[in-house]
Amino acid sequence: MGKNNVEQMILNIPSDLKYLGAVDAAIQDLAREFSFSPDAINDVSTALVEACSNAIEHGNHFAKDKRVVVTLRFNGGDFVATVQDEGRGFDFAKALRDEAGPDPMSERGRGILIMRAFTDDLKFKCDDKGLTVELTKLRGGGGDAGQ
Amino acid sequence: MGKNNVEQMILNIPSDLKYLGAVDAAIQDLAREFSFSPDAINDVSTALVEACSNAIEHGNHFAKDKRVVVTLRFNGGDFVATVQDEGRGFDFAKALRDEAGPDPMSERGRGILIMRAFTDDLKFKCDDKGLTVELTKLRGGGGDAGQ
Amino acid sequence: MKITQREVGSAAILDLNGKLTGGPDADAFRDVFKSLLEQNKKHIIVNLEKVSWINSTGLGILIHNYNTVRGAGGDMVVMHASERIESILYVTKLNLLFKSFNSEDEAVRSFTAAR
Amino acid sequence: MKITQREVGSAAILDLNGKLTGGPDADAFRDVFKSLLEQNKKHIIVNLEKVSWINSTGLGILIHNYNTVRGAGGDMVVMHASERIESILYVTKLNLLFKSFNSEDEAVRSFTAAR
Ligand SMILES: Nc1ncnc2c1ncn2[C@@H]1O[C@H](COP(=O)(O)OP(=O)(O)O)[C@@H](O)[C@H]1O
Ligand SMILES: Nc1ncnc2c1ncn2[C@@H]1O[C@H](COP(=O)(O)OP(=O)(O)O)[C@@H](O)[C@H]1O
Repeated sequence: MGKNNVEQMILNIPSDLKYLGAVDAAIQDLAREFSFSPDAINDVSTALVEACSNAIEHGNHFAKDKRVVVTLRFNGGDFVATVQDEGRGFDFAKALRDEAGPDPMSERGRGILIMRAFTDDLKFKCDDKGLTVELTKLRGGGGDAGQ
Repeated sequence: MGKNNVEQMILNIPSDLKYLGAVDAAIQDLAREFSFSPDAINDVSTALVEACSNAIEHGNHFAKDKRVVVTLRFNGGDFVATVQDEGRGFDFAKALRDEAGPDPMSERGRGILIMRAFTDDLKFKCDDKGLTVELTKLRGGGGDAGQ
Repeated sequence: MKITQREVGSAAILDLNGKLTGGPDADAFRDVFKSLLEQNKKHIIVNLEKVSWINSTGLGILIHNYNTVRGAGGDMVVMHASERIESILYVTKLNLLFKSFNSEDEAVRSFTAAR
Repeated sequence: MKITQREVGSAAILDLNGKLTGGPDADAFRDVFKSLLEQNKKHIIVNLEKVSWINSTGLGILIHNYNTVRGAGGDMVVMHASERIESILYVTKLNLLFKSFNSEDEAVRSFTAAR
């Protein structure tokens, strides 16, 4: 378990939306434990659920034998999560450039918008294992979702 | 990720009680998702938290670099969890024979009693990796904790 | 997700319970809307009080049904969204598409008020 | 876990908030009991309403403080335990050790009733 020897929690789930709620519940409790404000807890949970939804749907195409691996880490107060799927990734650089988001009537295409709005930093990385999204929420920061 | 290719969720946490709440929250949500009754949800959560507490305290002695690995599986409706620590185990055969439980005034020694009361089956196994506890809760069953 | 249906005045209220995340939920939800429109019930309130959270696929389901209702000359509003859901509606600008109310009364009256 | 302290009649009520799982909680809890006994406050109610759950180490903390209070000639009861916690108290037979109430009134009166 060598490389897990940092203060992080790892969640490993099947590619099934049924498990999203458990991930959501875990991050909510953990963020509370690490003294995040209720607003910040909502923000990180929302962003994380979006990342997992995409990993299950677009990354693993709901394949029963593919896994989504989530790591949750509170680094000197700030929160960093990664979500890794077993897919081949996508043109995330382009997606990140698209500031406008989808047409209001469109039924799709809001996941990345939401992740960006509710975190302070959003990174994608793709290697031979799959796509990894990294979400960062600073303890002090609020993303730009504050109302 | 070969051997993870069954319908299970895996939680991997540091040996710190701070993470117990996240495990509890995850199993509660999952058991609800798999249509366990509120009573059964309480039962499995309680037993699982006990197993994790023991793994953190007695198995890993709160060592920051040791992990507790939890698997949660709903097998054709029944629930099976395992909790693995990195410790050297203990004389669990003897502990399981002790039906009476501790003196009411004693401040310790109720974990195994609770795990047994709130599950339908409780097994221990020890190998070179550490101690593993397996908790089973049948969908229809109630342990003997029903009031 | 569970969907329960009731009526107040001219409005059909759908009480949702659970999480709105796509999958089988989408079909169930669409069927309810279809059957409401067939009965000529075109004022639909989606009660999110017992929806703990929603993801973007869930938003897509809401938008799909909103579009259907509007296409049939009706209207859909949501009510009792949690702070968490409100902030998602805000960030995605969906609060500009369908109205969100904190009171059932106001939601019901919104259909009869001049638009 | 947060501990807030208040008084009703002869009783000191400790409102707990969080999880009772041992660790630093144990020390904080013990200190509160010590200071109560030093002030000769010996009727102590532990309010578990906002305790979402408890493990066996948490039970140990309760028992430790119960023993301390009894040793000083006082008494400790708990109130507003959730069903989940009630069933733990029942299984461990701790319901035979300290009383558990669902009403604050009854808990307060329990100290003055004939024992
Ligand atoms: N984990 C992923 N793996 C592969 N493609 C992805 C992943 N996440 C997002 N995408 C791609 O980016 C697009 C936009 O994603 P998103 O903004 O979440 O909207 P939506 O999921 O509604 O399509 C998706 O349609 C998909 O093509
Ligand atoms: N995971 C474990 N690893 C090593 N020893 C354990 C483990 N779980 C339980 N034990 C042993 O069994 C004893 C009884 O456990 P338990 O009934 O949970 O009571 P308590 O934890 O209060 O001592 C413990 O004191 C410990 O010696």
